Amino acid sequence: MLGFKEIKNGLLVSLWFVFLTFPLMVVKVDPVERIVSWRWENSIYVAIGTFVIYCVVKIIMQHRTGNAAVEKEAEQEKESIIHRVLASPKQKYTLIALLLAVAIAFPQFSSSYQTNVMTTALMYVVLGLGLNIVVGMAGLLDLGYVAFYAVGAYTYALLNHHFDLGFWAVLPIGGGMAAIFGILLGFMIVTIFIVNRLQDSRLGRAWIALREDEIACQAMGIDKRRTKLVAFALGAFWAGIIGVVFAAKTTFINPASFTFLESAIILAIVVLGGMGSIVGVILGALILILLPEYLRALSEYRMLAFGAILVAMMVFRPRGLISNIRRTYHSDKKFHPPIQH
Amino acid sequence: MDYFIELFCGGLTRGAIYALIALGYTMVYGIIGLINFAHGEIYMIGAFTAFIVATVLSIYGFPLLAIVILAGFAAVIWSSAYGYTVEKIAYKPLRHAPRLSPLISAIGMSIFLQNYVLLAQTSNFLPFPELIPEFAFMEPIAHIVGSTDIVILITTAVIMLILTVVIKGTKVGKAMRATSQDRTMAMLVGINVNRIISATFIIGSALAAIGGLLIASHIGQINFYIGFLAGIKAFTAAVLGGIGSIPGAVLGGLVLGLTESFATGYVSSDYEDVFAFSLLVLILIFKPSGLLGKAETKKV
Amino acid sequence: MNLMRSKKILAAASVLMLALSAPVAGMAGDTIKFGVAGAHSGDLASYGLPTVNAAKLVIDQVNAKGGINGKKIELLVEDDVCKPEVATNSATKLVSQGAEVVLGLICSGATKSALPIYTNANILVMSPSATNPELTYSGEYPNFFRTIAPDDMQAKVDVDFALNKLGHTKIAVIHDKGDYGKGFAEFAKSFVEKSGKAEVVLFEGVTPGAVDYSAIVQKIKKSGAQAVIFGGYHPEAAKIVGMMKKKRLKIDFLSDDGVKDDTFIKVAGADAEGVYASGPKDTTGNPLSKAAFAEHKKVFNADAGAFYENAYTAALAMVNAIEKAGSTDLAALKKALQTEKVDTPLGTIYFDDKGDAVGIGFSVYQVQNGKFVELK
Amino acid sequence: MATPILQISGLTMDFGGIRALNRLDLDVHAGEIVALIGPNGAGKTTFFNCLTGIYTPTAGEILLTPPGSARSVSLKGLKPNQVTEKGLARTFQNIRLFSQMTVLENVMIGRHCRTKAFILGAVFRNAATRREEREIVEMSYAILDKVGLAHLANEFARNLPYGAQRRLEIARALATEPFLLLLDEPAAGMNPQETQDLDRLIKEISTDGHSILLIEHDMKLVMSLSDRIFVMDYGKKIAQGKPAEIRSNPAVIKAYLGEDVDA
Repeated sequence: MLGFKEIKNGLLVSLWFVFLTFPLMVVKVDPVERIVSWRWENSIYVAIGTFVIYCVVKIIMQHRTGNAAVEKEAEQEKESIIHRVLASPKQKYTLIALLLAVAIAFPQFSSSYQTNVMTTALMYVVLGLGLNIVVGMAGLLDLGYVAFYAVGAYTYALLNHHFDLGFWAVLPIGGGMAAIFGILLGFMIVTIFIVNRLQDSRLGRAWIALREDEIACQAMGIDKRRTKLVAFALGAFWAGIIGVVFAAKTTFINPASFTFLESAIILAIVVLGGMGSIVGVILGALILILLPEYLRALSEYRMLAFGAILVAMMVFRPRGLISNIRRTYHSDKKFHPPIQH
Repeated sequence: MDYFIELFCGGLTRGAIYALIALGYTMVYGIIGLINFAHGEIYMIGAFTAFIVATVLSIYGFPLLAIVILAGFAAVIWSSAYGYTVEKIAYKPLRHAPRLSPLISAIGMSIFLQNYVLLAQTSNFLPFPELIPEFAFMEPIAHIVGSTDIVILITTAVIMLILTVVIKGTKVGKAMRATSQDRTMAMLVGINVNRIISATFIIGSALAAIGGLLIASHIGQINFYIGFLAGIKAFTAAVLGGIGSIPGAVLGGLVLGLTESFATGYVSSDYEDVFAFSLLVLILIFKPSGLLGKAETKKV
Repeated sequence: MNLMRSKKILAAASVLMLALSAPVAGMAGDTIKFGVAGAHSGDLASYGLPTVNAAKLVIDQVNAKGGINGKKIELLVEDDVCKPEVATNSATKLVSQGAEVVLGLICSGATKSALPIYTNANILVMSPSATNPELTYSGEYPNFFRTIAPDDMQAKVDVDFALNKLGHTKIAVIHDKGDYGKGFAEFAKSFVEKSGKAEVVLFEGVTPGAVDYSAIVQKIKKSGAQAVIFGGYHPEAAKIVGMMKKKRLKIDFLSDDGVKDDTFIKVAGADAEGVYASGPKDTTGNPLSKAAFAEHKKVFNADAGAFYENAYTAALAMVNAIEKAGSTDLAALKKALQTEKVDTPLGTIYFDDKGDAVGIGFSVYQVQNGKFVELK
Repeated sequence: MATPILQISGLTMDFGGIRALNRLDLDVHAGEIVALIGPNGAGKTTFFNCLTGIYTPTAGEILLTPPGSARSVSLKGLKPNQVTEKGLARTFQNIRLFSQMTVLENVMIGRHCRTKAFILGAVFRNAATRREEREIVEMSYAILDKVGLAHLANEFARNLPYGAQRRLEIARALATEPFLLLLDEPAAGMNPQETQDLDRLIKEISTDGHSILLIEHDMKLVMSLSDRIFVMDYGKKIAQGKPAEIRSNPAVIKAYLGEDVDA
């Protein structure tokens, strides 16, 4: 539990926050009517809120250091289950079949609003997986990812506008929503499949090595520039494809949909999930996209909460939700026993 | 020729503001290698605090000089306090985390602060009081360069000078330079690195607050979103000049401001940003570390 | 897994899903479901929230009188933040909840993206504020109506005023690069060019939120323009007039409905004096308008905001059409809207076959002593 | 006498105004173990960096001649990865393993420049790619077995003890199939037992047909391993010869013990 020292610190911290938030939270002026309103009650809320949050964080931290060992073990257990499913081909295909079944069933049993929200989430899963190649695997910072997404969307929109590519035009309407959802789900599975294979390939290893240590990586005979370019190109490829789907889905695009915030959200998906981890990216996308959508009940506090959650996640789990697991290989041959000293 | 001078002065003013904000980016990057995305929001909070204090004081009938001084003072104090707190909450626990984690944390902080101001105050644009009066002796050339332009340029120049003295001459400045070169080594020679990092955030935030106050009284309005575009532009300026380099940030800001001004004046304001960012790409192709940035020496 | 095979499975699955999912039909229940869509949060919330209030007031009145043909009206409110991609979400949500008519869609961009969903579901949509001409002129959306005049009408009013009343021959047209502002500016440019009386000496877009506008103001000065026509919203307009004053550029400034907002006068202060802006005709003499505003003040204890009257008018027209048509069937509603005149805060109106309201138009206002004054 | 596999002449490297390497000449013959010694800051690691393409030397020539071949290639101006492709691999003084990868994967990375599979191969995993992957795994295991780390193959590299990390660096370099191996202070931080194991390992590698050029401070190890020794100080070569000659060279003693040695 909390000792006297923590309580005292908590009070000091809340005092600091009362000071910090004073001009913005307490004073409100109407410069035209020339009226000043003093909202002193806000100070009290800030003080109490800060103190409570401080205590909760402290208690969690105490709890954490106490149970660190146990928790770590439990975590490894949990992660190895996910990993085992992905590693074993039989279970993987069962999972894929299951997902396909969900894809067909989901639009039938839920409202088209739900389908639409899930479609958006799936788009971000694929975007995240694409950026994961660049950021997660190759360790390159890419803040302009959304540009490739925009290129895809505009390419489709312009082709559609000038050449009237009719097929996709029917998709967004009515039943098409379900079809887009299904196609996206299928596409997501193909993406996972490809990214999974890339991750354990010669190329994937080169990316990860590049992320870990550029100089050592070059010393191992890996062409730095070429490897980076391939990572960028592959990532951009996925963004472009999703851009096309996006344009087909909304039927109307303008630059407002391709802002820096969009890039930041996709980047957040990759980092939040755990850099380089496929399961992590899926989880990250679902959380970051579904959270604001369902937080809509909180309407105006939605983005505030979103920002706070991003910070909290990074502070408490800087390596992301799911840490990356490397594939293990085995040889049939027998080896010398380790040197004993 | 008049037209050229007009554009030049306008560009210089704009560049000076970019430079003030860019310094915060560059100092923080120099010392902990982080792109502090929340810096634009610190600038916005500075402008907002100045707005609140100045308006309250003018309602209570204070004289203009007192308003300017107190509003400036408050903006600096609170912006610094926010900068300090943001570092303690969002970046300090992430000192040893993977490179991208503090970046996400910074983006989260930026979103949070924007919406915090939106909720605590308003989403509407607000009229910012005219803190810099029109000087009578400036009237003959007011159509070319106004009083606010002059005040902004002089203030920026003075601040740069003070900053240079602080960095070059004082103990804190030396400790900052040492920390930015090698954090572990600085720690070993007895520098309290955490305190130096805090100091960097405080100085950077104070500069942004002054920038916020100056530009807000120049254009006469603010809202919670002004930090975003200013932040992106200032960040561009910092990269242009060589991120991590203090003179680089100033040069980058001025180059960017002038480029934008001339692009609007001689080509079209539709392409203002295109020119600005093409310039950035061009400079980075020929000098990847920016105008005054030092090429990174690999330690093997 | 063989990739070819998986592709086939995928294709089959998508075909199957296409076949299985029929469009969701409007459900006939014991209430009439009345949707309201628009920006209710975010930075454009101030344009969307008054519409929600207007709908609430009109519907409460109707319900208090026992509803329409014995059916009460139920309100379904959906936020789209004025973003195209969110607007499709809100649209599908409203359609799946069984909305029978929809009041709203505040921004033209969001309207464009969401309309196909409503069109396909045969749901009447009436906007109080979407002014993009294409929405009615294109004929693609037979279910779309509006109680605001399209952008080109506004541009025409502004240009006529600048050329004929003020007698200017050199015009600079500036916009904020947005859908609304740029659209308005392009219409203004083409009307000036077509008039043969004046020329456009400068046509440019500015970046909203840019640190300052001194360069563009200097450029306007150099162009020798006698007046600026600006397409966009009030924050940029306030910055430009402020900078014009700073740079001692004394020429007329004309703008659109995005500027004809009291916030513009608040923010621009003394610089706003003399600025012209077009906006919907003044209705303060109309008793229905007075009543609508008084009601808002009484119920919400606040002044009504942007597009409140348009929304109130739209809600009245919709309710009236439902009553006269006796159903929410689109064809019947359309017929009622085009033939039945209705008294509203904006005057007595009906709709033409494209979906624009007849009887609603624009006037030019000028800021005089801190107030927008209609110039007759 | 056959052409040396590595022949360096007049190698000079300037950093701004500082001359880190001054007209250095050095050669390594096939099958040799050559040591490069000198006090701290003598420029030994800079020399390695010039050789392996991390720095581009200001002047001089570096010629590499594969054993049994008559054609020499210049390494000057090549990128690090191209140098490795030509058959020259290195380890690092401050360990630079890929810490988030397994021990085996670290070695597998070394096979990169000797294998071909690319995007399509990774996605479709055709027969050729599968065969290549199998070969990479088998060969990497064999190399790990040689350095005595096979039992730790699936551990993360960061979890290995220090001595094992040093050996893993060697294994990783061996995986690129070099005919000349550059070792930068391989024994640094090792205990006597580990150093002894290392001595044996380096001799084994040499017997396998790799030539070796090493930087080392542990004189016992240097004397035991080397066929020839080069001594550097202040960027210049001050002596060269067999271990016994170097041991008694006054210039070397002076460099190591300072100016006062004769006084």
